[in-house]
Amino acid sequence: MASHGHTIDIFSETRRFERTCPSALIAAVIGVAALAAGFVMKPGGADLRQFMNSYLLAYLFVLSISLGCLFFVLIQHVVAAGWSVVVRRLAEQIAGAMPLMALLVIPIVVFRTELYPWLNPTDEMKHLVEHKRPYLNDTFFIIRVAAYFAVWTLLSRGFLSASLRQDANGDAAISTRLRTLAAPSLILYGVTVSFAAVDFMKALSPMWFSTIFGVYWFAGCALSGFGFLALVAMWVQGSGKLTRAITKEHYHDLGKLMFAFVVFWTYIAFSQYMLIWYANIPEETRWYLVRQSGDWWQVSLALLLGHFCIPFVLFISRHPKRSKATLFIFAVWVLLMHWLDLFYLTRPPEAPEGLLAGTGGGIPLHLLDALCIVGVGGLFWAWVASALARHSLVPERDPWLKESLAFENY
Amino acid sequence: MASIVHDRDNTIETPGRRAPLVTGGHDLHGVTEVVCRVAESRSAPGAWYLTMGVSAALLAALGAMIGYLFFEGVGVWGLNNPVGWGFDITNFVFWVGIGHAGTLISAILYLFRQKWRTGINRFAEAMTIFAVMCAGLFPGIHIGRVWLAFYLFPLPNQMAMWPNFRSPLLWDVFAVGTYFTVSLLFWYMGLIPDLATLRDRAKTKLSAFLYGLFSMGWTGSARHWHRYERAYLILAALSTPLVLSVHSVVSFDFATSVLPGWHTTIFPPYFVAGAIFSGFAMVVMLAIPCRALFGLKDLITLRHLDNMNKVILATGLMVGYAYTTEFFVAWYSGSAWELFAFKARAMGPWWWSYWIMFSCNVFVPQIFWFRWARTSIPVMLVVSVLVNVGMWFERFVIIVTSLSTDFLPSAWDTYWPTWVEAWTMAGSFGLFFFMFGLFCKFLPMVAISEVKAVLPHDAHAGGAGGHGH
Amino acid sequence: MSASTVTQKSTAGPATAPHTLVAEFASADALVRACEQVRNAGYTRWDAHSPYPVHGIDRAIGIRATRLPVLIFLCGATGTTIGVLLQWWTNAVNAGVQFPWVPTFLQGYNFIISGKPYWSFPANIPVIFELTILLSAFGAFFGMLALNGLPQHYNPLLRLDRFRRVTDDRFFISIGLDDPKYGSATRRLLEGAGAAAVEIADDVKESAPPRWFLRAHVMLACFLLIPLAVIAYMRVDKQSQPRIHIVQDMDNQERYTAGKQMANDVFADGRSARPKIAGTLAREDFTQDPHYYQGRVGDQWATGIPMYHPELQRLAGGAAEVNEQLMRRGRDRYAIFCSHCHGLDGAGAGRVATYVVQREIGFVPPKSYADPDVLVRPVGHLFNTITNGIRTMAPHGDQIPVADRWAIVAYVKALQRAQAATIEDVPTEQRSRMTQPK
Amino acid sequence: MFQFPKWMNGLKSALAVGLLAGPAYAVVVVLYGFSPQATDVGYQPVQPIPYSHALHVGKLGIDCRYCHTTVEDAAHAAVPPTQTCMNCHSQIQGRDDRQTANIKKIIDSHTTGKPVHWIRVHDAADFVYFNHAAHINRGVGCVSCHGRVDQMEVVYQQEHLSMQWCLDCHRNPGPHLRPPEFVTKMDWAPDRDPARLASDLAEQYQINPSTDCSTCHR
Repeated sequence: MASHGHTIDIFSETRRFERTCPSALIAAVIGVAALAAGFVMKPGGADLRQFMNSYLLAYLFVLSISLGCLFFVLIQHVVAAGWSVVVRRLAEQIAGAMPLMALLVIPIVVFRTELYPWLNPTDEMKHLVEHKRPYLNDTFFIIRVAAYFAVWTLLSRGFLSASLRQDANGDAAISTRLRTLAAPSLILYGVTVSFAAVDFMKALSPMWFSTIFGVYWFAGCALSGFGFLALVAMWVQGSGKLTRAITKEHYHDLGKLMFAFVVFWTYIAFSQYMLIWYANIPEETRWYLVRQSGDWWQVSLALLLGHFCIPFVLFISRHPKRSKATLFIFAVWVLLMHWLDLFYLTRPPEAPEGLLAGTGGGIPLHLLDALCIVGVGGLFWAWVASALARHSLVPERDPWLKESLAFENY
Repeated sequence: MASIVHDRDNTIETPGRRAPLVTGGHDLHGVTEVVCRVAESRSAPGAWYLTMGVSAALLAALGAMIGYLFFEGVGVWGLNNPVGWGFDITNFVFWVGIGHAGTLISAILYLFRQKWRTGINRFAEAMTIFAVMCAGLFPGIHIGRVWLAFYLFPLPNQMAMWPNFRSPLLWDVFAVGTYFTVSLLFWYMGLIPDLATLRDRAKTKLSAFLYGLFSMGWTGSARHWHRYERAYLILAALSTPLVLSVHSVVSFDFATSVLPGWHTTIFPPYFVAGAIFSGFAMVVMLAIPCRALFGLKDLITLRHLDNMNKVILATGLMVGYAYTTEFFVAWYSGSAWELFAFKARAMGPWWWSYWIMFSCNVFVPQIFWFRWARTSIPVMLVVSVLVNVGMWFERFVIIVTSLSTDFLPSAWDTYWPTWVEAWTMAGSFGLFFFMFGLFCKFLPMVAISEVKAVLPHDAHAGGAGGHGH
Repeated sequence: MSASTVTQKSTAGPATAPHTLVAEFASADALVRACEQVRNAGYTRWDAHSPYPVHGIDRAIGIRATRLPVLIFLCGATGTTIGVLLQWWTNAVNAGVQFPWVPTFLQGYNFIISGKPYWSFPANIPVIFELTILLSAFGAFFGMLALNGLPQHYNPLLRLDRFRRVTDDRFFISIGLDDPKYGSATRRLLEGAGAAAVEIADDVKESAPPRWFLRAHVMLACFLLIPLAVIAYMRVDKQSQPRIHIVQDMDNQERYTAGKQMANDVFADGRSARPKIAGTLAREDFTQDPHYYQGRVGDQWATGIPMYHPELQRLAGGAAEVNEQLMRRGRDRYAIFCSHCHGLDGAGAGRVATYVVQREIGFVPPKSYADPDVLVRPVGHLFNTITNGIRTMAPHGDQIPVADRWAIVAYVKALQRAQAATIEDVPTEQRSRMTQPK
Repeated sequence: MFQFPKWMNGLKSALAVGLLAGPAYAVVVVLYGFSPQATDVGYQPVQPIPYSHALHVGKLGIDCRYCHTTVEDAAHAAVPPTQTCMNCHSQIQGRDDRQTANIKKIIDSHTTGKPVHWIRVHDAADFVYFNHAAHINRGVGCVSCHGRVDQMEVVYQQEHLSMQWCLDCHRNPGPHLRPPEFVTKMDWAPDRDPARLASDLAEQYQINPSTDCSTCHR
């Protein structure tokens, strides 16, 4: 690899936090408080169902960030990428929050009857749910959720700890081994993420089906993971760490990845919409009909504009991707849009009658949505921040680190 | 300067040190020599003449079959209700799919800064163009009255008629047409500096004139390179969504319908993955004889083949994911027709074609988990052929099983191709290999300037194949 | 290779003049370093040449970022616009109604297929997308060529054999002799910067295309006018042969149709519309109603119009009596079938009759309806005359449907009545008009 | 070695012009050369008997429907059988040898029963369904499609009969409407504001022509 003396001696600059990170503690306290307040007080006359709806949304949002970063780690390993080493530790730590996510999924499993209609089917859906019983049944659901988190925890913690081990012993063979392992890991990742999409989201409308749905969620995961990763990198640099290691070249690449996945998400979303719209088969169309009736039409439009048109036009040029300020806006924007996307996937009511008649109420945004996102997000941040504080912020002795530091976009 | 050609294993990469992309210790001139001597030599390997002979014969057969078809009408094919698409559209989708690897290598790998693409991008792109030519042939002739093919284009005419833009078949015209045009531009643009190389080395007046004419007076000016590289990058960035759109649109031909087995939302990405899968297999299939016959083993190294085999494995897994998802969702949907359609595929009258497809596309590439298989020429030759067979059958399975057993049992019927269809298909291979043979002999098969840019010669290496954007 | 200074050997041919100073370098590194020096020395008309894009050379020369991306973006936006407008105009606008001034072959066409609305945006996206890409790609490729000034097949640099290695393994700097900074120091600068060789490339002074080249193009242009002339002629001439129909499609099918009234080889007489077979009756001939069909009641000519018949009642607008509507119908049919001989007033001086009588071609003009012989004829007789003809008058039964014949009969009776009319027959309110002097 | 001559660089602009003008030329040739205006209009076959519409219609004022009797009731306007000619020509046999010879062909046809092979001038493709009655009864004059037949010594095709030409009228029928009693009147002109008349007639006869494919291709 060409080197023009751009190599930065990262050992001359700060690359570690102090042992504690105060923001982690604050986030943990706020998170617990918000969740507890939401669950106990149920503001605005909410019931448990409303709380669970909001909780599911917040949880999936955070989970997708974590899964997106896990994808980032795996894909960088499998292709032996050089450029990304300086930000890979951050991604490893974000993905490493999987044990916390496993803990936080418990409310969803416990209160699953509040969320998933197939557990308590209406007369209309009974015969279909009966057909799907071999898959959609209580026991298998719990087994599957357990399996997902077993896989994700294993992968994220495994890759993180191997990387940390390399920090200690500098063994280049670890890189080779991780590269070999990353390929089958990606298969596991793909299968679990797809079925998790079915279980957590598609099963909210047990009569509906779409083969592309797993890919749809994956696109959102990767997008939000990259966005969050860019934000964390900025935060780390804002705290005076890695200020020279992570350059605008790396931000540029992260920006390109976000841009690519904005387009990829659009491609997947359009494919699903187009095919269902065009074929117009009642059992499929119903799902979209709900989402373009009443006020939900505005959410659809907001997604089209916000999740595609606006970022596409604003960030197609290389300049906004190379400036930290504009990339910050881009990252925050895609995270917001991903949240809206999840809201759009999970929240619309299953029964469209009122909506179609035009009498369906507005968009069911609730104070609990905010409380839950603060709660789950706070706990997540507490985990990530404290994990970042415990270890070096870069894989210090990764053999590709030199290439990453010298990396330059042409 | 060109060193002895030999297979050197450069597939193992020590972490921290990139393995060499060019073996044999070639310098700039060495690369020029290796590539140019094919075009400059007065003769060609015997196998080349053999290939050209066979493919010219097949090409003649293609001409005869098409002439016969025009004269007699589409009745000479085995199509009938309910199977209105058979070999024609199967071959169309197959060839379009083959084309995709070229764009993937030239554009997507470029965006991903995969420098190893420089060894193979040129002839992968050529393969794209010839494959798309073969592909364009089939929808063109399957309409029966070819002289009315201009109906497909929005041309002002005396009927005041315009195409129905809401039809997926029309999207095809735009997608495939754009794809062909842009691929051609991309390929030609990459050729310009290399044609200039051939021009500057030309020994005869004719070759100096022809290569000179098409290299348009290229002098390697830094100012020219600057715009050239920017244009190349943007063309790559344009080709990437384009190549995705092409096979997505082809998949729309099926998926916008309501036919069980056709209407499924995963079709667009699944078709794209399958296209890249089969296209890479075709590149491997072509690369193996080419590098051996024309002495290109130093430029198209085992590492290139290894990487391509990894892509075949990855895309094969994606295709397998799609097959499985289709089956799962067919059951999950609870729709009797969906479920029946997939049962009929696996266990109906065409069960054998389904299982050829499944084993060739999903099971066979699994051997590429092993490094010895990825670097063994015989293994990868067999796998790449099988993958192409499997992917051809994939299209056949999708088209024929779904059409032959649709909603109405009383309308079910079978399909069997006639000899005309069989020879037309063989003839399309003739067309492909004939064009490809011409390309191999008379044009630089490897992107000379791009390979030079990734040679580890000095600090200023980089550029076209190098740093991406 | 030593730094030699050789001028290009002049070969036999056109006059040349020194044009560009060319310095050769052995490596990209040397080239970049030399470029920095040349740039710092303030040269403006110069360039570097290399077999591959050299990294960092833009900075060394001071090449500013190209505007090409902007151009490509504009091309892409044009593609998007064309995609939207094309599909909107051709599929979604009923142009003929809204824009009658647009030539029809440029107007759109509305049709619904598979229940999709005329303007179906999701279905329009693929074509919009493809056109965007296509035009962007054109922008990229042709924009690159245009900005680079390509094709430029002749280049003085290519006259230097040494320079030919620029596409192989050597690196060059070229400085135009017209550079304001150019002077004797230039060569020293380049040699000092590590040039392996410095040469001057000559430029051909004058060059004009050969005569044959121009003539060939003029002739080509003339040939291209021939089709236009033929087309212009074809658009105004008349031809007795039908147009050449290479591909029949389904324009003319091999079948006999009544509409085509074509000759038919199946029958000896060649008629495809068959005449009645002798000894058979057509359906309408076989009837129990001689009054309506033959104008007979018993052995006598009928004296009344058979208004009981539904066909006649239909002509009369449902009435069972002779009324104005029936009369109007009779007048129309009379004008079509009778007036050219009998005249509009029934006096027997129609335009045909007058024409042939004047020219003495041998034609017996019809009698006037006011002729006493004719006046006394019952309506059945008149009906029979129309149907079967009388004396030299040919039968018209095949041309005129039965009910229309009765309508004509009614109108003929009215004409006869008019011949013998008095002022009393005119309605009182109209009489003043008739008595007033003109 | 081979050098391109210097003047070749000057061809760039010529090439650009050629690249733009070439397609434009092709468009002109196809659009005008392959148009029915060039290929179909002006078809004037030589009929077996030189029947003059100018004489019979123009001079003698015989109504179109005297011969083309089915035009008001059927899809096609019948070409008259020899019998119709004989209505007059049983008596009128011509003034000079040429006329007599021609009329004799009619008489021969009548006596032998062999039809006169009239050549069809206006022949729409077989995949087009055109109904004369539907047009005549709602006030589309003969002249709109056949031109001034009353002035044609030998009838020729004056209009395109192309799909575009049909659509012209189906999209905007107003200029071609007249009160149905005047359909055969060749020189009819509206006696009041044509636009008003057109809209009145369209309303009265409920003229709202379809441009659906199946209107003509059925």
